[in-house]
Amino acid sequence: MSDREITFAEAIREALAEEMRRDARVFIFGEDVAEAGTPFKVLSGLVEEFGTARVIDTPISEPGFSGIGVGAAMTGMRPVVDLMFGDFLTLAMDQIANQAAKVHYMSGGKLNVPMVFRTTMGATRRSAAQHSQSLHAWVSHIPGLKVAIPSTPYDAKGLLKTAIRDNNPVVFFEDKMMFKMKGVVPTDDYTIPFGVADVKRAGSDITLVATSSMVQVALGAAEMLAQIGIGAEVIDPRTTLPLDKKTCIESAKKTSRAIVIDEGYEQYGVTAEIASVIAEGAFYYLDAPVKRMGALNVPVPFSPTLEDVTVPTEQTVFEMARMLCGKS
Amino acid sequence: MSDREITFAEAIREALAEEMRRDARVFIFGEDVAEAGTPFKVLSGLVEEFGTARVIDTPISEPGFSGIGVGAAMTGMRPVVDLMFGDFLTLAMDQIANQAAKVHYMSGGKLNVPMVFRTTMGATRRSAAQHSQSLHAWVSHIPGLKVAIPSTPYDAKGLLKTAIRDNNPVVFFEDKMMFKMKGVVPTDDYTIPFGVADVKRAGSDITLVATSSMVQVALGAAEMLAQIGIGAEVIDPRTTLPLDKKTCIESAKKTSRAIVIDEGYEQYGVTAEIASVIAEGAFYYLDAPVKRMGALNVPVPFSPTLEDVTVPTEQTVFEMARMLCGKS
Amino acid sequence: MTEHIDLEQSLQMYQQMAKIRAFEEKVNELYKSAKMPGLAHLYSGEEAVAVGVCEALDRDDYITSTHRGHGHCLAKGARVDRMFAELLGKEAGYCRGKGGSMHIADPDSGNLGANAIVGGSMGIATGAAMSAKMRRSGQVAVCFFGDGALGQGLFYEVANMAALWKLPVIYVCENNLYGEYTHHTETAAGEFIARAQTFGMRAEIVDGQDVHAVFMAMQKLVERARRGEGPAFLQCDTYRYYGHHVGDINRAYYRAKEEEREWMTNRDPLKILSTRLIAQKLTDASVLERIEADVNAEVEAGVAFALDAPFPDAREVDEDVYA
Amino acid sequence: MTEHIDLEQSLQMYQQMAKIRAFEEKVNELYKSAKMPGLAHLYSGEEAVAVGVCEALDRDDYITSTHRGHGHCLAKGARVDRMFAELLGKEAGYCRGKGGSMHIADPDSGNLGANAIVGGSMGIATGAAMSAKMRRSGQVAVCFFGDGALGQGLFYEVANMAALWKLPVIYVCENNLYGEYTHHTETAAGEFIARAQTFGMRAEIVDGQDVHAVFMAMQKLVERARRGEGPAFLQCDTYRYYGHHVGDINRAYYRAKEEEREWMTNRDPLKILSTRLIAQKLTDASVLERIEADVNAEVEAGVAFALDAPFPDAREVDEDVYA
Ligand SMILES: Cc1ncc(C[n+]2csc(CCOP(=O)(O)OP(=O)(O)O)c2C)c(N)n1
Ligand SMILES: Cc1ncc(C[n+]2csc(CCOP(=O)(O)OP(=O)(O)O)c2C)c(N)n1
Ligand SMILES: [Mg+2]
Ligand SMILES: [Mg+2]
Repeated sequence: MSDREITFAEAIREALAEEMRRDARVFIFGEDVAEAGTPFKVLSGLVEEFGTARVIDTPISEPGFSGIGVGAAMTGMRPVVDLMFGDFLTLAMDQIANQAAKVHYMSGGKLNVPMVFRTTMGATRRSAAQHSQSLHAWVSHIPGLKVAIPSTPYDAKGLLKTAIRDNNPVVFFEDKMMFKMKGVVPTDDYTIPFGVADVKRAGSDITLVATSSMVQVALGAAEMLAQIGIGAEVIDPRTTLPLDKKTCIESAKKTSRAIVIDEGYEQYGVTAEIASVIAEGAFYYLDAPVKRMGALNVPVPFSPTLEDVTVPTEQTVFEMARMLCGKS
Repeated sequence: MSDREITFAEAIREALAEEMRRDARVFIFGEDVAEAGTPFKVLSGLVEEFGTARVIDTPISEPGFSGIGVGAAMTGMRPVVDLMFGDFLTLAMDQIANQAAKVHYMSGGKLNVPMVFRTTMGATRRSAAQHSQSLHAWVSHIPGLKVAIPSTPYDAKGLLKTAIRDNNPVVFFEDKMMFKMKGVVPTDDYTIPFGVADVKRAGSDITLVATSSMVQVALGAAEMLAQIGIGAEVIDPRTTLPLDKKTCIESAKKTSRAIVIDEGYEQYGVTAEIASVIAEGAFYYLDAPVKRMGALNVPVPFSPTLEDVTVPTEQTVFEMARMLCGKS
Repeated sequence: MTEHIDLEQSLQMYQQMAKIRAFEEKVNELYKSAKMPGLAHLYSGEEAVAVGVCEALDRDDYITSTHRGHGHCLAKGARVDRMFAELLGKEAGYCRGKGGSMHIADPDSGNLGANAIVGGSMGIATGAAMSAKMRRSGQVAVCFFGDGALGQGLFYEVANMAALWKLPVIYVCENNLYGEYTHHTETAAGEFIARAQTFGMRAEIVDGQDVHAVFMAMQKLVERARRGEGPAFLQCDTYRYYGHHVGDINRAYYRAKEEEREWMTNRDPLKILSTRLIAQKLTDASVLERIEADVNAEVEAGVAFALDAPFPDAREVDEDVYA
Repeated sequence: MTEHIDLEQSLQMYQQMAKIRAFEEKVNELYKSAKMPGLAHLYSGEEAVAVGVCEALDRDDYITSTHRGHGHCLAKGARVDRMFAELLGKEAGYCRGKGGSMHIADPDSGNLGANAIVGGSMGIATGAAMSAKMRRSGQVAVCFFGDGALGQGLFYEVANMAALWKLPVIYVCENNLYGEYTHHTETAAGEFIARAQTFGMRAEIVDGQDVHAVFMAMQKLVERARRGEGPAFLQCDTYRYYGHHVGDINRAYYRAKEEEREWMTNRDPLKILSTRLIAQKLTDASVLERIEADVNAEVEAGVAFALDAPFPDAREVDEDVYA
């Protein structure tokens, strides 16, 4: 284990490269994944090492190449499908939710679909309504899928390796704004089990359950809260499906207060599931209602002055937590 | 107002026919909607009255005709798009969630998309995993859409008329198992506002918030609960977006106990939103955690012995309510 | 037509077609006597397509099937008894009762499963071909679908990639003239084969009622695919004798009784083959009758097995969600 | 080529193209000086397509546009100042700052909006044509999209319906050889126009750098459509001078500098038109220079207006979600 720091994008790239070296069945395909290395340059260098037979540029055909991925996965390969923007999940939902997710069950357990749909999420890039959504709630709703949503380079690498080795279809969300974030990542091979939340910061006064980019926001808020004597525990579920209900509930039992923070639309979003799980599981321990902070229920606007108010910030989380703890 | 009884299917058909007579801009299109009147025969007779220029059979092209609907709606028409099975929403999600839902906002309010996506939901028809889903949670997540989910012929007619007159895209869910259900429907023109829940039965011991087919299940359970001295209040939100939070919360404040029952997958489903809204809003009044009863988190199985245990029943709702009320 | 097909193979094809016919008749009975949960889409009348196609395949070649899939399953090698068990929702069924009529999968015979989303398996079949090519396994993949399925944009996306990457996939379009209750002329502009030719793909039309013709056309396309010469499209003109599904009884509003009679009388795939074999004096009626008796017995035994078989235990409901 | 186009119209087209060119140069500057939020996809080099097409339309005819949409908007009649305001996220923008570069809509000039989903507006344009037909308004709808967008299955679904129902829609494919960073030969099998011809649709290829050629081809297709003769497909061969978006600077790994130079030098739409007009002695350089000076002034004034204009108030964020 070294303590070198690499970026989130590098962590993703390393995970892919290592798994491709380990297992000849793994391949990547999607739009501009080869020479261009995706518009985010996350995959730069992979085609040089693995060639165009394993890093494959596709036409702009999200339903088509997603479906091809399903068929390849059913017949001995382990594809990693690249869906450039999470907003394009809309196009591939039939292949993801009606095919990939259901094949194993419908066949009575005979067929497997070991594949990963890598996609992105996150706003504040000034990309407007069709390039800024965080649609992980949709796929988290569908039995048969698994959904990973890492918040650090370390988690990204470990979870992606787990995803690639999993025998089920996994939807893997990377926040576009985190690609350049740095963090310590060991060089040794490691994986992170799905369904195990990580306590990113311990605290005893309030629980902040946060996902993806919102983990940093929660940590920032926790820092501010510490200044006024409130100890916030920050929990990152890391996968929304399976969800580590126990860790969320136990923390809330301990702190007796909780806020759930996520970058998807608030209504019928991930915050609803986690908040209701905590409200039910920690019912007899809670001193205040569980609060939800998702993205504003509006299509993501382009203008900076508008977009910036759609997503929870350190300041808004801090204020909500302070209010919940009865400090003013 | 007469008190004649008609079926749910007839109520839908009447609403369509009356709105088509009232407004020449309204037209219907989708697969086998004309002579066949849809496989469920819900539209029988409409093509005879309005002709094939207004009741239009399409190819099997859900994304295509949904998109055409969006364009027609933006330019002066009021299309009603027929998506035979709710499971096919997967195919049309881009047109629904990225186009129809966002056009008004993205254009700064200049363009409108007055259209209705009529589709179905509901299991226990032995139709297996790709023809049995209730995917209303997905569309309820998306700002810019409205979502109606009627539980009686009366509500179906009134809500559908409201949907057609609304200047926004509305996704309208009809439970396939309810088409033959009878109920009193006035002959006079009436509409039902969106975002207004209906108290289907008053009670003071426990609140059962139920949607679509689950309303009858909740009413059946309420009947059984009455026998053992528990008064259940049954609330039907009627639209999940907008959601009448107030009525749900006020009822739970009064009864201090609540169960939310819905036929979508439980995880990240409609029950999560409503349960967390109640748990937050009625926090200081609740005597027990808010319970959720959705469909089992499995792809819907074909075999009757399996499928029947995936959906809440009068019996399972009764037992949950009895447990919550501390009676055994 | 028959030059290259020996008698044994012809009789094998006759037997497969007769088995499918008998199977579907029994399914209809099961439906009418309310012994089968749900609905089924019968393949009767289209037997020569599935049989002619699958005869040209090896057991480890892949197929993907449709809502009207019983014929594909049987032709690729599935067993009658376990298919009936699946249709009746029994534990002994191919999918442990979880799939039913529209989802029978049998990887042992190369069947990657039927699909209830029209066109839904076009990606899967193309992906199986891509996988075969990557693994250099020499397998081909066949994607069955109906004329109506050409309405789905997915076809054009995957056909383009199959052509670009020369994948060993053959798209078999079962043109039975209707999608549900609508004639294809009302829903499809232009010629079907042009839809594949646009990608530079080899495309042919064949009489889907003549099993020899289907088989021979298919054989060539399979060989091409195995040689790495890329995908193909085979339009098989055919007809379904029954309604869209077993419950579609009154069909007069969308198709004429005379049309049905014409196909059943003059274009029946079993009759066409038997007439030819007898006319060429390659066999006689008694041989064919014996085959029919055999498959009838197999079907009777299969349905009896399935009717007797136990339902899955309710506790199995959450098994098989994840591998 | 110019027989039917009078000088006034030619100069009008020159002016429109020059305006687009100047606009896009300014957008690039705004990006490089970090004054514009987000990115933009420049239309420079493709001006003759938007201008030739839109000159053949009436103001109340519809267009739908793409991520590379500034040229379409301007050609259809949008104002420079309000477009800049939108690109800068200002309240005075066409969408009150909510849409930005990829979503400019201006219903007053028939522009139903740009789309950030590749191919996403193909349904919308087809639906607008269906609406025009139902309302008997005589309007036509034009759907702009790139060569890469033909990868989307949606095209084949709506093209089929447009052909079946003879809708007055014209699909204008801007073939600039690349989708993002990949040449079309790596992603598209067969000929582009075959993709429309398969539905029996009228399809033509035109030199997208010659505004006269585009205009004349388009005029005929628009007339046909207005007469009820149905949809058409017009492939315009063209080239984008800049990268996929303003941030795509190092392009050598996917396209050669020589290729870029060749198009800019020998196939520039402004040069082609000016050379022709001058050679035919219809006008002289000074006239064209005056036009350029005018549009430059308009662009300067527009950008100054936009830079000065206020941002929307944060409280407007939840306005316009519902009508
Ligand atoms: C995506 C989708 N749309 C609609 C349906 C409903 N549906 C089932 S079968 C069918 C007709 C299919 O026609 P075709 O492809 O010609 O096959 P055939 O039934 O004639 O064999 C339709 C519309 C479906 N199952 N999936
Ligand atoms: C559905 C979808 N997939 C991918 C993208 C990302 N993307 C934006 S532009 C583009 C290339 C489009 O190429 P083309 O249609 O030829 O238009 P051009 O940029 O060349 O004008 C891609 C892949 C997108 N916006 N939408
Ligand atoms: Mg058919
Ligand atoms: Mg291009």
